[in-house]
Amino acid sequence: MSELAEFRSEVSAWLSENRPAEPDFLLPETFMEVGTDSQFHYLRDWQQQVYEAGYLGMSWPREYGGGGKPQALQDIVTAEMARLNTPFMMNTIGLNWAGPLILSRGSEDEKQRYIQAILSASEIWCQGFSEPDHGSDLGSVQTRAVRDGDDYIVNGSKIWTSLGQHAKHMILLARTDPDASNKYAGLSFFLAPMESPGIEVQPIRKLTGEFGFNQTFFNDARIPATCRMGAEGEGWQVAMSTLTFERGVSGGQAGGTSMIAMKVADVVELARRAKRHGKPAIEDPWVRDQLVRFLSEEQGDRLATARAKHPALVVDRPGALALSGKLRHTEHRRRLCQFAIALQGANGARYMGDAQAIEGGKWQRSYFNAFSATIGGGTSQVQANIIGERVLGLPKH
Amino acid sequence: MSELAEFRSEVSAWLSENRPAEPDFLLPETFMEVGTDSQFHYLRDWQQQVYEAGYLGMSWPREYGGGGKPQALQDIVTAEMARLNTPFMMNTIGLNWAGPLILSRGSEDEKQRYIQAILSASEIWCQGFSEPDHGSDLGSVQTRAVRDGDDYIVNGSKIWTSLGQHAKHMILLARTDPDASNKYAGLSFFLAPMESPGIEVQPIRKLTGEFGFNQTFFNDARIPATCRMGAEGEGWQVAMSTLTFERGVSGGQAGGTSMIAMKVADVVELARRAKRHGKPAIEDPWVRDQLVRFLSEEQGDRLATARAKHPALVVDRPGALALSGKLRHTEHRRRLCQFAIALQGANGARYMGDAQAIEGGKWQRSYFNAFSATIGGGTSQVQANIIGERVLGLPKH
Amino acid sequence: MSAELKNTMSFSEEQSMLLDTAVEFCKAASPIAEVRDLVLTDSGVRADVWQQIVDLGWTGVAVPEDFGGSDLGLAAVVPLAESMGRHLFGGPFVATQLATQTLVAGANAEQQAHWLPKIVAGSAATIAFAENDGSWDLQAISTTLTAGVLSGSKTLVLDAQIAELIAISVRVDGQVAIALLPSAAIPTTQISRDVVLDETRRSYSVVLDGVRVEPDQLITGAAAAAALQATEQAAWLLHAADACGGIHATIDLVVEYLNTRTQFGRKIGSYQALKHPTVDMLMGLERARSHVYHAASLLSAQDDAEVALRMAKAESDDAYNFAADRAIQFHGGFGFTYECDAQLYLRRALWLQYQFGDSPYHWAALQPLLLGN
Amino acid sequence: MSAELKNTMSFSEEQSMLLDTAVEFCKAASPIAEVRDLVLTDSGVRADVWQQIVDLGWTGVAVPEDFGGSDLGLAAVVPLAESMGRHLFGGPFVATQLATQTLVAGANAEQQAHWLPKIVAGSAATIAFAENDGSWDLQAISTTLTAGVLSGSKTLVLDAQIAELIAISVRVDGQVAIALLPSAAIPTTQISRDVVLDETRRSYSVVLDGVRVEPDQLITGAAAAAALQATEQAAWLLHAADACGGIHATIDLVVEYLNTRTQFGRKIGSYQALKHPTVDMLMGLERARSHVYHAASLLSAQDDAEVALRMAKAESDDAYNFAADRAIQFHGGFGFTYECDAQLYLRRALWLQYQFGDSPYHWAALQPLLLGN
Repeated sequence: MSELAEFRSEVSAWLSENRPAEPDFLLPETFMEVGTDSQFHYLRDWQQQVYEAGYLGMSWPREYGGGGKPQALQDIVTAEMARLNTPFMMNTIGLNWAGPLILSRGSEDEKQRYIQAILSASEIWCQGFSEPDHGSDLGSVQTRAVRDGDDYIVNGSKIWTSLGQHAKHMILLARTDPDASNKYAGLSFFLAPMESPGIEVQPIRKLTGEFGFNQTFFNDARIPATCRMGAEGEGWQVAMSTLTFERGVSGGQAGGTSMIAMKVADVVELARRAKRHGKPAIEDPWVRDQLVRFLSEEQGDRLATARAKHPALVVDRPGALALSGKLRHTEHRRRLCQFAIALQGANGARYMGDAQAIEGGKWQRSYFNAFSATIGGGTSQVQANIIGERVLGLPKH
Repeated sequence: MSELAEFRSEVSAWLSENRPAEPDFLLPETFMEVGTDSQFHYLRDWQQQVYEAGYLGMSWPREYGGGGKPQALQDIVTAEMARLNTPFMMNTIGLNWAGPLILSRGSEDEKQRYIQAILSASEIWCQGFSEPDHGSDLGSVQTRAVRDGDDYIVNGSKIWTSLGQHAKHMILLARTDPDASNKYAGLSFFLAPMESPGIEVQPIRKLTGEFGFNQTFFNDARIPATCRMGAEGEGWQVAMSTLTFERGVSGGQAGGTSMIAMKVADVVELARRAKRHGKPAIEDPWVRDQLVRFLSEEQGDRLATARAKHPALVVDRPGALALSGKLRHTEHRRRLCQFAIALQGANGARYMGDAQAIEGGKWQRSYFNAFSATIGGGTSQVQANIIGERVLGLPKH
Repeated sequence: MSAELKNTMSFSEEQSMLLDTAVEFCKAASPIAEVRDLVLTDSGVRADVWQQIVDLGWTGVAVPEDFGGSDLGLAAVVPLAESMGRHLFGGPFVATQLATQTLVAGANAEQQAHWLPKIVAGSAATIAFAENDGSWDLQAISTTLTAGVLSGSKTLVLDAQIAELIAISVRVDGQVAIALLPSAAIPTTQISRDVVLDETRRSYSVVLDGVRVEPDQLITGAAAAAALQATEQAAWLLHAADACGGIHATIDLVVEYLNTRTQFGRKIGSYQALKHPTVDMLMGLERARSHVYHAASLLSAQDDAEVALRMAKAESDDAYNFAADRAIQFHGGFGFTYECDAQLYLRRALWLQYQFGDSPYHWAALQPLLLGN
Repeated sequence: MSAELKNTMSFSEEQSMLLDTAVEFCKAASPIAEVRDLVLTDSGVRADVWQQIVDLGWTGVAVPEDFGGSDLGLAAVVPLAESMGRHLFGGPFVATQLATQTLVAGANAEQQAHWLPKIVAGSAATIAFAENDGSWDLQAISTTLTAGVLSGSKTLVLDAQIAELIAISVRVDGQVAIALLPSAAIPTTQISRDVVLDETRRSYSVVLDGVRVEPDQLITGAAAAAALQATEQAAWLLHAADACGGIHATIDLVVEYLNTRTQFGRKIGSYQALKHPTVDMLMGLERARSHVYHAASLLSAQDDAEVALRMAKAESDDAYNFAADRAIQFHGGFGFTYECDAQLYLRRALWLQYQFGDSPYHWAALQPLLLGN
């Protein structure tokens, strides 16, 4: 057996032995959905355990708390986690956004200060880019940061600040120069301490009935100027490089799964177990027809990723696959969840907390949560505009 | 047996005995699709025969060639024609537009001159409202008519002038005063003789490969001023009253079917006869599922008409049913034809003129022709705007 | 295809007046803030509103005159259910109407004389036909009655906690029967609340083991079959009517937002990506509503209404779920919050879809009816 | 579900070069005016263009080296078929490729030696597998060979009038066989042209009664079954590739028009009612194309490709028919004319959909493969 294969089976064994027992509540599927303290502690403990076993941040430098090992090993761990469907690594903003940023652009002090606590989940991070009413156009950030001696005084508010109530730090984009030559040039980037006076996190209740995202208000909040990352006015560039980490384009993430992926195969399994008028749903002709179409759609998306690796096969409209990914995946997921409910017969009407709800009502909740992705980060309608204009060259409005 | 029932069985017997033999070419389904001389003569002969038997224009005045009988009798004839699927009455513009208009607004001379020839199909009429590039906005008519002594000199062009090459007369909307206070006030209405010099009819080939609609060009065409109907500048009002006849709102039409209606039941019958991979298409689960949805959609449309007769059931958004009719029916028809092709297995690829084409390729042709209705008279996309804005009160662009 | 489909559409003066009254009453009695307050209550209904409904005579609309009702038939309940759906009414009206149909179609004179006047006077009633496997086949009954004692359990029983009568489908010696059980006969510890998507509804699971049923509390034989069928058909109709009201309200909500919210300098309702699907919602409503009032007309005329009812249920479920799903999306970030009313309609739409057969179930059932086997 | 689906995606240097060449060549060789001119001709192909195709070596791409080909396999034909579809090529290329697959998979060495070098050198060939009932089941064969004489007829035979070889599926003593018949053996009076939607294609019905077949012209037994399967799979793949090319061209046509035509003062491409469905066309293309190149990759690797091929055929048919249908609509009044090129693509899309199984047929066939029985 090769070294890597050996490592894979070691990881697999460790995960199987150590994965935490299924809790008596429904777990969230992404860090954005962490809504209760029990969910939070369950997931934080698990991340800590994985880190302590040496399976997280394996390729990050040893001197800051990482493993100093080849990326290939971490990739094996991540793949095994996905395969075994273990709970995800919940300090997502720290692991995938802030951590890689600090490692690539931070000072020695910042690396010492932040990295190990990100991996061990002892310090949680949240994100402060989006604002109410400005959707996904980060150029329109209105939150103001005014220099005052050694501090900045911040006013404004941020939305979708998941984990905000637990977070020790926020990556914050704020406007330091409202008179800058263009709207991007007036922004600065901060690693802001959440315990600063004047910062208030207000949970927002989702249509699922749960909490899990927040609005964070800044009222004359004082943030030390030393927390700024990059020069004043460089915030946009720093934020953009953060986004390349988030999208996995430039590597550097700590590894581990960051969400429970939804697969059509899971719905096929549900269809085998769930009953529609007395028979397994999978025997229903309508269900069968829908399932093969979902499978083909999912497979098409997987294959798009494979095809994108051959430049000759994407020369025609090079942006098509990359720019349409969000629209394709998020709408697929919404429809798939909707369909999964339809497999449950009269029990489709049950919800989380019902003793007889199929799989604890997770498909109903997933359907509701799916809208966070078809709305957040640019609605599907805006995505379609973007593809039409940037990829096809159709006229803007 | 009641008198009406007796009449119904008499009509039914006459139609069954006298209906012309199925021709060896595919018949058109509306007058707009008459593309060959054989189709034209076949249909004209049939209309003439029906008229001579006393079954057309039954409620029109005797003195002008009508039957002078109650409308109820004509309605029975029309219903029997539809039931027995006899060929339609092809002089449609004369029977449904020009005739009722002349009877309601025309002079004694005009009634004597035109009505009988409309019924007997000895004089064919065509319509000259729409123009290239102006779609369905009749207010934008650009064709000019300039008074010159006892004539008007007409320049411009009209589109969708079906039967134009056979027509003796055109109902023509033209601009007599380009400086009128508003774009509607400068229009006049004519019963224009098609044989005037300077009128040229150019057939346009449709995507079906057939001819059947035309563009009509006016190059200094002279039209006697006596052909004007209504005062100069009253053209818009006259045209609008014509449209109320066309839509059957105000009654007055000569009767008889004016098209081969497409029913889902016909597609159900096709599904019984046609085979998909060796079995009657109607046994295929996908086909069955589609068919019941089409039936329910069609039934919903029929029921909408029935519901519209109860004011209490349409108070909420009174325009909803009327304004959405075109969009609903035309899109339904397009999808239905598309589906009918799918019932034919590999033979779906055959077309008119093929010896083995299912029902002579009529469903393939109907699918292509269906676009005339989803495009002409305001595209489906424009219809959706109209409903959104006028019925729902959504903002215009 | 069997026979040509009819296009019967009758709507009487009485129905018309009921519709007018219902539109006004429901709007006044159920503002959306009230709906949200009631979500937090145990019963899901305000006693004074229920009393007003009783005073309006609505609980007796489908009850024969002999028992104090106005004998207008089920078709007259449609405008009421539609208006209540439009204003997201909770409370036991629908459940009581279904139990009323069970009684009218299947109960004997004494049973009717016992229960129907109570219902007219305001007693809530409900039906317990569903079991845990989620089947919509009302013949699939595991609950048995042996030597006068029940064994089994029922679920998704609406308003079980306030209903005085629970009509329970059971098997007695293998044959279908319906037990007309006073709810007091069931120990309260055997009734537990279900958690369902629609928070305006109160649904319960009921364990029946050991509960006694007296012989005079039973409907059996052909009467039981008739009662089951009448109740099921009533459920299809009233759920479809509720959905039509809901689509109407959803469209109002969306149109209001689309006319208010501005993005990139324009009212968002001017974007075709939002405008055209909103038109689709409207056309879905109009079609569903035509089917509903047609099905009601056939029932009034005592015509075979199965095809019409199934079409009404399927079309209204599809249209409501489409409309409510799009309503969330079109409200953007606000649509994702519990505070946005769109979720109330989506939850109701899902609830209705999964009661008494969802749309794919009815489309499938229509196949043999319309196309043969 | 059976095993996890693979995501193999290989694309060799040779394939990449073929694709580059094909894109350039097809664009130059088949301008749209040329396509329309060829509609009016008998053969549907220009002799000089066919000779160029032969000179480029394309007729030998999937032929083993022993017989003068370059032995790159069927996967290498995909970029050619795609480019031809994009430019609405007529002519016998596809039919010849299918017959090539029949020969490569089923013919014996002598038969191969007889026919394959001719094909490489430019002889057209075709297959006659379809019969009048419109079935896509290649086992449903009524044509028989008895005592060396054929009885029956075939239809939808591409390019029968110029093909030198016609591979005909027959039953001999009830067993499936394939007759490799020189077309000269069939009296020309027994070949009549079909009228099909796609006017760039030449399709024929062939009456075979009385035509003699020599024993050495037959493929029988397991070889016949293998030949049928290989040919069918090749047809799925090449039709899907043709469709992908066609969707591409349709999108180009639509985008061009949407950027040109103005209504109500705006370029019509700025309206979301046109823009968003055009994006849907693009996503349909991207998905179908990924499936096509994946299926080709599996075939190259001699992996089981049935699921991938059926998905490719179904996805590409659906996407092409959607795109071409919308292309007519979005061109407005001009779209309704024969002069507008949109109809050329719609006719090709329909042709492809109904050859070798339409999308609902393949979706249905995928059910047992992916979900079990």
